Amino acid sequence: MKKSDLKSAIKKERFFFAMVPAVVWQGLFLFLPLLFLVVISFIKGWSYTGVHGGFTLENYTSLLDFSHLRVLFRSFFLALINTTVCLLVAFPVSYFISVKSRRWKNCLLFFLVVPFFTNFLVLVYSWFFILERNGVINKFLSLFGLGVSGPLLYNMPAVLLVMVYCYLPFMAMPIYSSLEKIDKSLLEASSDLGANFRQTFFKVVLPMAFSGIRTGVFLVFVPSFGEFVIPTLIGKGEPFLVGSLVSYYFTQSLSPSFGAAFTSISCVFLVIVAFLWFVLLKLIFTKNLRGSDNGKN
Amino acid sequence: MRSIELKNITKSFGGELILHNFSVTIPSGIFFALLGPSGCGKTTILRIIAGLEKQDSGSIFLGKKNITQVPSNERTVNTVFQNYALFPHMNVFDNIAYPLRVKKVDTNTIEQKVLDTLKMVHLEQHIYKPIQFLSGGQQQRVALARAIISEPDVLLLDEPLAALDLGLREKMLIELKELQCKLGTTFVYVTHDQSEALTVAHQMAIMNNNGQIEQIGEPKEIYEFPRSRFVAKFVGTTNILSGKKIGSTIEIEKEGAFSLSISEERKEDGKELSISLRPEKIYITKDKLEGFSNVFVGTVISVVYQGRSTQYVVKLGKSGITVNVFEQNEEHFPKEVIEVGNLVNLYWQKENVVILKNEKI
Amino acid sequence: MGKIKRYASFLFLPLFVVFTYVFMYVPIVVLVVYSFNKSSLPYMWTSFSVDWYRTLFYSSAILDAFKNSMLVAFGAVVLSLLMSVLLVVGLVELRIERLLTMFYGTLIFPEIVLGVSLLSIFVFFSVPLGIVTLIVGHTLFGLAYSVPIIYSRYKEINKYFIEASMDLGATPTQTFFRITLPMLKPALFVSGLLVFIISLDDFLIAFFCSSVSSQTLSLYIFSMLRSGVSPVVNALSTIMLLVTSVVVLVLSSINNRIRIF
Amino acid sequence: MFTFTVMRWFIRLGFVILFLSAVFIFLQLPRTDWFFDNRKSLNVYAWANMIDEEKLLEFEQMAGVKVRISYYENTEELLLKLSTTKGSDCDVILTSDYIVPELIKNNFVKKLDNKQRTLLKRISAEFLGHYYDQKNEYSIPYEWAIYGLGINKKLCKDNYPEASWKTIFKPPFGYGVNMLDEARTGVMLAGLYALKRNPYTEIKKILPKINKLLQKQKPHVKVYSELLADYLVSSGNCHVVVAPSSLIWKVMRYDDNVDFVYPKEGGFFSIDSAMVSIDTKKDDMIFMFLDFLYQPNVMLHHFERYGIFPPDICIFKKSLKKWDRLKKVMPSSDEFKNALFFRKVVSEDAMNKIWVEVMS
Repeated sequence: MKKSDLKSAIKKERFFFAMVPAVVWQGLFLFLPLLFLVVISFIKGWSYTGVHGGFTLENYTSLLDFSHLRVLFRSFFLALINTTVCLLVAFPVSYFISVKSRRWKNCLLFFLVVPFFTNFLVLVYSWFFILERNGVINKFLSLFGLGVSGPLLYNMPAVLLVMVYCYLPFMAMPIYSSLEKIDKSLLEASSDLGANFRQTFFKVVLPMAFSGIRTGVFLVFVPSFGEFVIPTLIGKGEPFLVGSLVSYYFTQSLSPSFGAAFTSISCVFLVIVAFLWFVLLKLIFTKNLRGSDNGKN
Repeated sequence: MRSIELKNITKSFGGELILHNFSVTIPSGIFFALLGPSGCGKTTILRIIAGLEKQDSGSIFLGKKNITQVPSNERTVNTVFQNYALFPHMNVFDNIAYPLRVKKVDTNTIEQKVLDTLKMVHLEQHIYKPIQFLSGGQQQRVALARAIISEPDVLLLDEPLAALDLGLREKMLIELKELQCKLGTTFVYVTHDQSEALTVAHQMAIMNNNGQIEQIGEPKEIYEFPRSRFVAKFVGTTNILSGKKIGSTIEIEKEGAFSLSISEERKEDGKELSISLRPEKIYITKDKLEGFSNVFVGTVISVVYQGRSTQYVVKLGKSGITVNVFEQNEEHFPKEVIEVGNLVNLYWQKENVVILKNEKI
Repeated sequence: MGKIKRYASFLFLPLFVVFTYVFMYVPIVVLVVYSFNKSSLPYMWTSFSVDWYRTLFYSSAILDAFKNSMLVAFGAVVLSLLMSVLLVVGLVELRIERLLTMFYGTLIFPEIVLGVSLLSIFVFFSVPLGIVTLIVGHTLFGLAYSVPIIYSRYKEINKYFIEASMDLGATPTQTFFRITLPMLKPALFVSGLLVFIISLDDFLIAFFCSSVSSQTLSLYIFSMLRSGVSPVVNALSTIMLLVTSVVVLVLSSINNRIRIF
Repeated sequence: MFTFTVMRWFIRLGFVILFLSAVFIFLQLPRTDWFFDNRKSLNVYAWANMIDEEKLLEFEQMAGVKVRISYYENTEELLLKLSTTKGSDCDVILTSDYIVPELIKNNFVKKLDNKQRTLLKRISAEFLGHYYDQKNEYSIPYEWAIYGLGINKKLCKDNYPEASWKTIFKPPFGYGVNMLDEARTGVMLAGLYALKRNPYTEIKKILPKINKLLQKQKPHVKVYSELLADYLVSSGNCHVVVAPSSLIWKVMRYDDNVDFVYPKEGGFFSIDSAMVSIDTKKDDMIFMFLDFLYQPNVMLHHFERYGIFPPDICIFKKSLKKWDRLKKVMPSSDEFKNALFFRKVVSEDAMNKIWVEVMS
């Protein structure tokens, strides 16, 4: 009698059991490690092999110097430029695919999605053949006697170029999906060239694309802020970014408590940036609304 | 084949009371129709019987067995859903075989039974078709076959024909009725279409907007003798007239110009009463006729040709009361042509007048 | 003048798109072309050959990396699908769908942050780094992608089907396996493919959470790149591009049913 | 009602604990034997391109043992990964000199047995008895190199650089150089340049100067990379590079434009050694493997194929006949004597501070 009671009680909890694995997984491998990171950032001289000091703020205070802040702001501006360029390139492209491409649509879409899903390292790797000293660009230029002596690699512009290249699909895809939801007949009705087009563009296309742009900016900005692969491979230490520094602290210098502190600072920085971005959006958005209201009146 | 009894069912959704102390007994082996306007809770009743919805209080009996606490899958009650709910990832055969498969019936039996059932609903030639390739009517039959294959005690049909066009609907109605005769299963048929209910049901119940049964009985009884204004209006078309009862007449409105004789003599003199008079029971003509207990004079204000019959709207005198009249189009070219503006006489027998339960509306 | 301006604005957008696609594909095309180069010097075209593909298939390091990548990807796919389905069913039936937000949080952090935090906690609890820790990390990402897809599909499944199944006599378990799961199949398929691709793509988690004995393809390419350029990597990259293209083709063929992009 | 809720929470908690333990078991899977069948296989940690796969195959067929090589990117990574497994999933470690003391200190490696020590006889005296393992109780040198300057002759023909570290820190006008990309090596190099003598003891005092030196050097540095030095100098990306001799030798074989010199202040020795993991019970198998690796023909093969300098000067000298230019990378006995090591004498934090400031 009691056994069957227990059995039915267990049976009643089956939905709870069902959700346990994923929730525990998420807690154990996402929230706990993040918390752990914050904790070790307050411990003096924590290292993998287990030297434990006490609580300290030293890790933070020693990081608040000019060189660390420089890395932080450099990453921020690089990510900002990258995001802006990606947006400026991706928007017209996704607009074209979604609205104007007609029978080429599937083809164009396919070729947009392939880089999106391609291994990041393959994309980075492909640029070696373009930017190398004997690479495509230099060879091309030397045809006109304009040979450049050095490689086009190992500098900030190259890193930025490859970043734009790698993150372009991440911006284009969400914008495309949001533009796809627009009723196309509405756009077809308005001619492309007149003032009519401008109106539909600002009243229909842009507001519809807004959610896509937001997602795209998010998808591009956050990883490019923490970018590690491209500056390591294309830049070789130039520019020195947040990702490189974090990786340096954790794997090369083996002083994870500094790394943890720096990671926490970067995350806080990122949160502040995200908050400001959010406020800015809200401001622009409300202003726009008011503006269009005025137009109506 | 068992009867169903609902006792004092109460059910509310999000604070809104849908059913309050609802009780009904559905005898075994009959085709029972539950008729009511949309949103009256009739689907909820069906879902409570099926066990898909849990009532707040009250009990349900299947035959003599109390099934109040029995989960849906253990009730020998199957449902044909309004949207059929055919499993899109299965073909016709798999859909129909589903109830047997989950009961772990052996394959041979399943095959035999599915074939038999398919024959019953005339779908033998579509046995392995994917569901998406079937027409609405065929999907309806599959849903039906799936619901009857496990030989339930009660079959619930939730507006099963709503999605079909008129012709198909009529055909299906007849087939449903034949099927019920053949199987002898209790069918509970929920609809808001009174003509469907009238066509198929052995017995029908009319529900009002408050989730209560207004009247229960055989279709003819309900149609000819509606007990309330609601029933009279909901089942078929009718003319509702009200007035003060004086002896065996009712004085319509204040003018006193129109009095109508009734056959009933209840001692309710001086009371306000409503009567129902079916439009087809009225005879409309310009001529003067004898032998009718009632005659009203009025002006035709609208004539609508409806094929089978013609609908006239007649205004009585100056009072503004209008009366609907149906006249069978018996001939290609009727001798008497009635047009808008004509002065006509309306005749009917007093036995056709139904006095409605007194209610304040 | 006006005419010229009109033509210019008419042509601008298509030209811009063409330019962007050229920008996107020139490096890839060059990469693929050089994988068929006979010379081992990466920048000199000598003659056509498929030698590097042969080398690729005989290189035990690459085959090991491939094996590891596959193992990790399959592990991540299986685990994340299993857990997301269970999670979605559990949350929806318990009506605590708010909890879903905790699964959208994964992507807020830069991947490198997750990488180093996982690394520190693994090392601290002396969890041996390797295939298993990689699967753990990738499953985390897998959940972030598969949970929303499966959730929206689960909500789309008409409740009627489940009711119908119960009504027809199936137990909840039978209903789950015979109705819910098959109807989730397209969503499962799509998110499975996504998780698979994401796992193959991932570099940062692999960089931090794998051990020397569990090199993945991404790590392999990275380590090759550190010490220069090798045509074998071109061949490998070409094959990976091919795989990606096939996956994208499959995805786009069912894109109409389940919107992924 | 009360008891029911308590039971309910017990059941829930029980399930969570059950799942947690399942996760724990999952995480510990690699420790179990069936996950990695270790009996007939050797696990080796090594830098990339240290052992030729063909030779490996040869050994596998000969000995009937599967050798699984795990490559690592930098020694810190090796240390980190060893510390998670406590050395349990490897048998042989091939790694750099400066990490050896730490491996010994942390008990990741064990002393060589007598049989294994016999292999030391094949090693030339130049490579034995160095600071990291003075009696060679733990390690057998496998590969060596001395850091010097790689020079692109064609680019530098007008102004051939001085054979001094000055070339790296104050290069002639317009010259691009590379620089070592690790804090330890970079700081030590700058220390030597600043002091012009062995910096081991005094380096701690001149850290600010080193910092300034490295900062000043930065504009001249095109690339911070050691691994790419051969490519950088031969392709003309850099005029002069700091690199281990063996790395430059790799390109010198093909590219006559590349030259190599040892700076007058002295080069930096780098010796990679083979060591035996603490947990392994396959000592015989390890001996077989090492014995194979240290056979003269295998060493020669590795030298010819990958430019791995064998720790046996005889083999090296024999090749001089074949390649005339090998002389350039062959150190004189003085140069051997003068060579320093990139030892870890400065504290990790101080080094980091300098390095981060320079890099950022």
